[in-house]
Amino acid sequence: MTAPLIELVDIAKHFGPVIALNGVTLSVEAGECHCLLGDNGAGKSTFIKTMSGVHKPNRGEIRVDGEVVSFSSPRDAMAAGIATVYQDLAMIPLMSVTRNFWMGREPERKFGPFKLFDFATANRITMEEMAKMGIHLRSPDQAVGTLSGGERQTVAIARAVHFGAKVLILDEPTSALGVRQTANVLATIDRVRKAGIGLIFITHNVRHALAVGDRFTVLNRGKTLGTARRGEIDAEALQDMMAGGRELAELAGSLGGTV
Amino acid sequence: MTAPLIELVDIAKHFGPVIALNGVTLSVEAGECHCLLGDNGAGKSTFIKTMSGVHKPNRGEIRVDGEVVSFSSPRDAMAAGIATVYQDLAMIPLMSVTRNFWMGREPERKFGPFKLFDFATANRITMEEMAKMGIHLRSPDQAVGTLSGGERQTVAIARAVHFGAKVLILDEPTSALGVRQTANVLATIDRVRKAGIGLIFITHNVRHALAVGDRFTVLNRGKTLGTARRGEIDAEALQDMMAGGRELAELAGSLGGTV
Amino acid sequence: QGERYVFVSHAPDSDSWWNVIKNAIKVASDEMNVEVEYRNPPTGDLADMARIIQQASASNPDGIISTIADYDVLSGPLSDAVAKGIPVITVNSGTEEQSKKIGALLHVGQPEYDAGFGAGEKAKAAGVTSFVCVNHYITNPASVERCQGYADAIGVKLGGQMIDSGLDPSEVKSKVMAYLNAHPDTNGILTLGPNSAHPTIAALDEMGKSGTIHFATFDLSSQISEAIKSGVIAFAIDQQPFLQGYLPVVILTNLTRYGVVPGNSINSGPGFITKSNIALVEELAGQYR
Amino acid sequence: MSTADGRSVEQLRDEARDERVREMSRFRKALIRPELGAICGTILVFVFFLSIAGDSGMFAPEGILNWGTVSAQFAIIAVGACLLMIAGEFDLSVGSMIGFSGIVIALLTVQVGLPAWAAILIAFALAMAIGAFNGYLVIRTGLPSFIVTLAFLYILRGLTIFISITTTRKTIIGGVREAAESDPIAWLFGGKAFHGLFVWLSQHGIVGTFVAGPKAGQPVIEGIPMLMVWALVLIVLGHLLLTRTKFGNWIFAAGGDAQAARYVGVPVNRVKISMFMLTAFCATVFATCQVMEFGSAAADRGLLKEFEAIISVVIGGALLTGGYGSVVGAALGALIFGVVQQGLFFAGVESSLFRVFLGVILLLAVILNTYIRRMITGER
Amino acid sequence: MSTADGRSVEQLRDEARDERVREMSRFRKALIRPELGAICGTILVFVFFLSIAGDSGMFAPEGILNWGTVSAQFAIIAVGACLLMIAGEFDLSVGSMIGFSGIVIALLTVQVGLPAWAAILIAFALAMAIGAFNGYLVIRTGLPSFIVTLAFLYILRGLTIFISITTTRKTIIGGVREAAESDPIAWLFGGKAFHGLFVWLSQHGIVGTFVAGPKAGQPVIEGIPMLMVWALVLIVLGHLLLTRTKFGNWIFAAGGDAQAARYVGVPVNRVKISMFMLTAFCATVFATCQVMEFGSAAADRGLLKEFEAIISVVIGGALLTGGYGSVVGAALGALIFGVVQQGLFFAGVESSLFRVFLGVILLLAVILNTYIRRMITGER
Ligand SMILES: Nc1ncnc2c1ncn2[C@@H]1O[C@H](COP(=O)(O)OP(=O)(O)OP(=O)(O)O)[C@@H](O)[C@H]1O
Ligand SMILES: Nc1ncnc2c1ncn2[C@@H]1O[C@H](COP(=O)(O)OP(=O)(O)OP(=O)(O)O)[C@@H](O)[C@H]1O
Ligand SMILES: [Mg+2]
Ligand SMILES: [Mg+2]
Repeated sequence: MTAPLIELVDIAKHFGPVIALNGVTLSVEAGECHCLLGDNGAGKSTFIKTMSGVHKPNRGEIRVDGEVVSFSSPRDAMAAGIATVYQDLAMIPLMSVTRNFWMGREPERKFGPFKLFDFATANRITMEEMAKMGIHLRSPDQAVGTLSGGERQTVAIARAVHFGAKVLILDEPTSALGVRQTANVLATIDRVRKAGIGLIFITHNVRHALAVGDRFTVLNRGKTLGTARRGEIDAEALQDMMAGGRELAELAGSLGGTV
Repeated sequence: MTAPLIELVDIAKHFGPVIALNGVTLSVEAGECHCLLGDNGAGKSTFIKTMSGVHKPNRGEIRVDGEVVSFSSPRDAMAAGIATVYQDLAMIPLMSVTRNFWMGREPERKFGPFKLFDFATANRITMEEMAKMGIHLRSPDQAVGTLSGGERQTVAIARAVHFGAKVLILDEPTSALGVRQTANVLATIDRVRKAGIGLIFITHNVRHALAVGDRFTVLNRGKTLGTARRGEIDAEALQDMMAGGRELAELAGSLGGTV
Repeated sequence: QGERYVFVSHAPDSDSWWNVIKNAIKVASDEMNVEVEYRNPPTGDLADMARIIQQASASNPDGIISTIADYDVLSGPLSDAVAKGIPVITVNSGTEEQSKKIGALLHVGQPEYDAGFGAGEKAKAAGVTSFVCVNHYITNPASVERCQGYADAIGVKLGGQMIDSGLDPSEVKSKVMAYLNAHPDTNGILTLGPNSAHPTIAALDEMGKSGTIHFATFDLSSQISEAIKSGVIAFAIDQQPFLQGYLPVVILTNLTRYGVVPGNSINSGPGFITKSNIALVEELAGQYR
Repeated sequence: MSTADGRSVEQLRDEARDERVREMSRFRKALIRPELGAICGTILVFVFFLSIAGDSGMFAPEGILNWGTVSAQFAIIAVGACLLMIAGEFDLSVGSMIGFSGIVIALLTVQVGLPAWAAILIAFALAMAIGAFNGYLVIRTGLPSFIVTLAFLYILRGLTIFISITTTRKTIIGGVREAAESDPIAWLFGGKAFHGLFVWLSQHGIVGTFVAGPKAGQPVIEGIPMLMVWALVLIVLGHLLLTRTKFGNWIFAAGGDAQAARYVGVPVNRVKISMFMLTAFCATVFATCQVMEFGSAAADRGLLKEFEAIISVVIGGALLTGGYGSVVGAALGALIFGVVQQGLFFAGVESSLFRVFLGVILLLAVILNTYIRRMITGER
Repeated sequence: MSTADGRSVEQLRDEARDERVREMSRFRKALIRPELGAICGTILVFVFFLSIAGDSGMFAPEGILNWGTVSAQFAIIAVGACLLMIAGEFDLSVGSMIGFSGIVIALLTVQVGLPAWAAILIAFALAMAIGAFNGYLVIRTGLPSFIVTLAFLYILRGLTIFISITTTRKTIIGGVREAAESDPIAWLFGGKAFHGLFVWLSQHGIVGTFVAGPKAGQPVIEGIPMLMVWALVLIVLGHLLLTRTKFGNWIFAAGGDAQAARYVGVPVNRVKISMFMLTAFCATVFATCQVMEFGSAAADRGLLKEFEAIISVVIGGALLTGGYGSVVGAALGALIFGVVQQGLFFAGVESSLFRVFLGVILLLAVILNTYIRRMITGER
């Protein structure tokens, strides 16, 4: 068996008095979609920020292709092939799609002694990549602010994929989307997975997770509650793990419905 | 049969070139929780803003207790007993809980020729109402910014209920919350309904809607797709109505899961 | 020995003309072995100046030397200082009568309107019929009076010829150039001090009009004396600021130490400096002249 | 409302508390208030000047009156700026407004010959109308108030110089004091209060008397300038308005989140416009006091006062983006400002260092205030 | 990447388009650019002055040079302010920095006796170090740059006056020109370019010659002042940097959403700090040109220049909160500023009205710009 693409072991992270993570372990294989579920404030965002070099963990180690690494900035993590699409700030609405797409990794061409942003190439590739994802742009100069929420998420995913991410982390890409747009994003996830990239898909929504996930890890109050494979677990069980299930069962009982 | 608490007939609303609503009809009875479902951008928020006096509809009429009314400001709607808890901006984080609770309807007491904000009363009632909702505050001076998201939603609901709302509108109160906090909010909704108040509960999430709803109306691209009673419809059917279901069915098929 | 006096001026931080007075104060305080504090409102706001005078009198110095940039604003604080028993000498702006009304010992300065009028008379004799007055400190009444006197002497009504040039030299220069471009018949220029004179010299040079326009200025500096020598400036009106800085300190020291004081106000100017007598002052211009 | 599922309420309540966050100690909580930074600053500044300029007359009655007056001046405009800033806007045209109101009063009394009270009332009306227009523009166009009021900084200053130059060919208009003599209102701005008290004090040797001149025998302090009375009244009223009334709650709400406030029925536009008017009112009080005290108005009065007001307010703990702050803090900020400015004169320090001091104090105060605010509001 | 479910991609793409929103016409799209507001403003201002001052010499070569120089001055500081504003910060200490750099150069050459080139280099180094410190403070403390640079507005101005007063007892230091004669670098700031060209032009009658006075026979225009050359160079380089390079993309990103930019690996702190340094650089270019042209430096030079820079930038279409704007727009803003200021003199309008004009233009331009920006960015 080959080493997983990325492996995080016993990660802990404190913010002053707040213990956001307290021993979380997780690994991602190539071509797998690993869903990270958890209640609000469970520490999901903190965990993936640790993985992508934004925070330094207080404890634990990160292994990429079996080797222990230490990221001191998001650039390091990206260089190691870990790309992240963050919850709210995937894109800058005031900037054009091309500028957003290439942000931080602009292609350059020589112009005498100077290096210029190679817009011709950038625009062409952007349009191509967007078309592959099923997004039709009026022009690559179009500001991201004029796109819908689902389109923005897709641009962010396309960007990460294009830059050769080995591991792609999506922080609640569907939380602000409607059903139709969600379906679009889930289809994109599936497509990316089939290309052999490892995915970490963070969500609250058990149904979304079950639709595309291969493995499921549940976080609760900064701790891993366990990891299950697809087929080993059903929606009810996952829901239970996320919140302890007790209140929900009680609530469902007292309201006479299913939650 | 008595007239419904509020009735909206054939409401249309345009924003310049954008047709946000194009003939929406809905009514709420006392003690009922009417769920308004719909995809992203379906016009749910626009619809309830029309109901609560923020927007003036371009067409259609609003009836409260059977009488046609026209709201020119949120104050009018509130005076008519319609209280709304908005999606993101329910509370002002920099202000204390009491100040937020009473914002816009501060209790006053005479002090010579002046009228002062009656903090003694305000603080007492705030603490009482919060306790009823199951929120334990350190002190009424605590800034709302120090509360969690679910607690904030609950404060907003408590406020609306306290001010004698006949109709309480909740715009996606659960969209930013985890399972545990969602359960809390759903329980609150149930409690409010049992007190005889009519509720409009807006959500994307079919499960949340089914947990507490008595009737369900689905909006799609600015139009009502129909209203169903509890028991007449199941999750699959609702999901289908929201998005046309076709893509989802296909997607589920191609991914081999359930969405 | 070691008496403390406060010198309050109205000049904003930048006014270079006051350097001579500061030098004079330094000379006088060294010679007399007294301590003189120079204070001014940083932005030239006269209301701030009134506060400074009040503050000075609250700190109980042995004497106060102040300008009367605006009688209305400053008479109150100054006469209060007098009433507190602090000897006051007024310098520079203001008139003898104002100084007397305040109760100051005497006034060392130059009557502004008369100085402007004198300059105007000379200009008229040289054939000036239409002029521009470059006012870099339009909020000081004294500077308006200078323009007014000049205009009255020539016999024209003061209107748009007084331009509010501001203090920034680039702005002064380009405004003067713009004015001269738009009013090519202008044949007289009056500047009110080095701040407006220096950029005006540069403007004339750039427009090739150096020496073709009758140019009078107030006050001296090394650049101005240079321009007088080369004939760009016809004359400078010297109010001999050194005296305005030096004399009050000496007089106050003598008053504190020996109880003696001159009986009358002193007119330190105006003196007209032209090409013929420039040699005398050239060396020291901008320092002690 | 009775709880249908009593048991789960208790349960949920317990769980709503997060065991992962430490509670704050009671003592720290009592200490932590918006004004804390300004209070510390004030203490520090006083200790500093007591030690370096304690014997220079700075803390003698006249000295106190001197820096007190300066601080009161700052406080008058700071109160307006503070409430406006809490309501989420700010006003760069305060300084120009001071110049404008002063010239209006002087022109109307001296040139037009109106009685002083009429001129003052007209100036107030005009200034507040302009303030309201400022506010209206900000609200209608949705532009940042920085830009709108920056435009008015230029427009008002230009107008002021223009009208004073075209009507009188001067930018200083004197003779207001004579024109305002025995006026029923002018006294309110230029007069001195508690004259009797100071005569009494001087008779008991607590305050010195003039030894020469026409005022010989009178106390060196004639009375408390009305400027100070205005400052105190504005501070007290502003503080009460902000913390104890319904309208005060609306001010916080309008600045904290205008949209949220609007949705619960707070008349945000009205609140913001009235705060712009209040700022204009305060600027006019400042201008009128100055004109009545000195008897003249100048077109360049008030230059850079907008910054001084903002600095006082920010030192006092208000948040630049609105929704948080304290009038008492702003007043302390003004006090610090005045004491430092005049204190350096008393201490005989090179006066140009004043600005350096001020800048450093501003920086330190804001850093401290930010820290305090985060603790109070849970902001990150 | 091949699509596993080819059919649904096409389908989804069609549905991603919203049939409820009208498409914008091609013509309108080509017209709608960040500079549009400034372009309209420029045209308007020129039409206005052509009609009221067309025959006053304003549009003769000398006149053009006149307002051109003024505009170039504004443009130099506007370029720095523009890039900084796009990067999401702004700098109120520009004016003080101008005074500071000038005094440093004058002190070092005249008092210390350094050669001019050394003094200039030291001034640049110092100013940029201060700029970097400004930026560092903003980033480290997380305070709004408004407050941090406001503090430096005071600190720098105070220091400038302090050092010039304590070392020379003057606030104007002259004699720099003499000291800088035949200096290898000073010429770059104070000289005139293309002298030969203008001699040639005058010989061919395109530019007039002086008919009288000491310079009779020489062309009325001696050459293009280096100030203008600097302005052009800065505008062109700034524009290229912003729109055609990687770093330019980072500037937009840093201002648009610093956090998002940081997460994709843009070195936001470095970008912001270098923009603060650029602003300081531009201020020092301004100061050096002025010192070399007039031969003297004064401690109060540059007063209120920070506002003038911000106004030019905002007229030019930049967004006050960052992430959007154009260097060309800012340059046009500076042009409008210069033309209006000088044009009023040519037109013989009372010069104090300049400020009123400016304020009104600012308001109108910003309202137009906001409208345009919303169309481009979909912002609401
Ligand atoms: N920079 C920070 N400083 C202090 N506390 C923080 C910080 N970032 C996160 N936290 C705290 O850490 C905990 C975990 O937060 P995190 O954002 O990781 O949760 P999450 O699982 O992503 O929640 P959500 O579902 O809302 O995205 C929370 O209590 C949060 O308040
Ligand atoms: N003020 C406005 N001006 C222009 N268009 C608007 C405005 N408000 C809403 N819209 C548009 O109207 C449509 C309906 O928006 P609305 O916010 O009502 O949707 P929603 O159902 O609440 O979506 P969500 O689930 O995201 O809350 C959208 O296309 C939106 O862009
Ligand atoms: Mg998260
Ligand atoms: Mg909505």
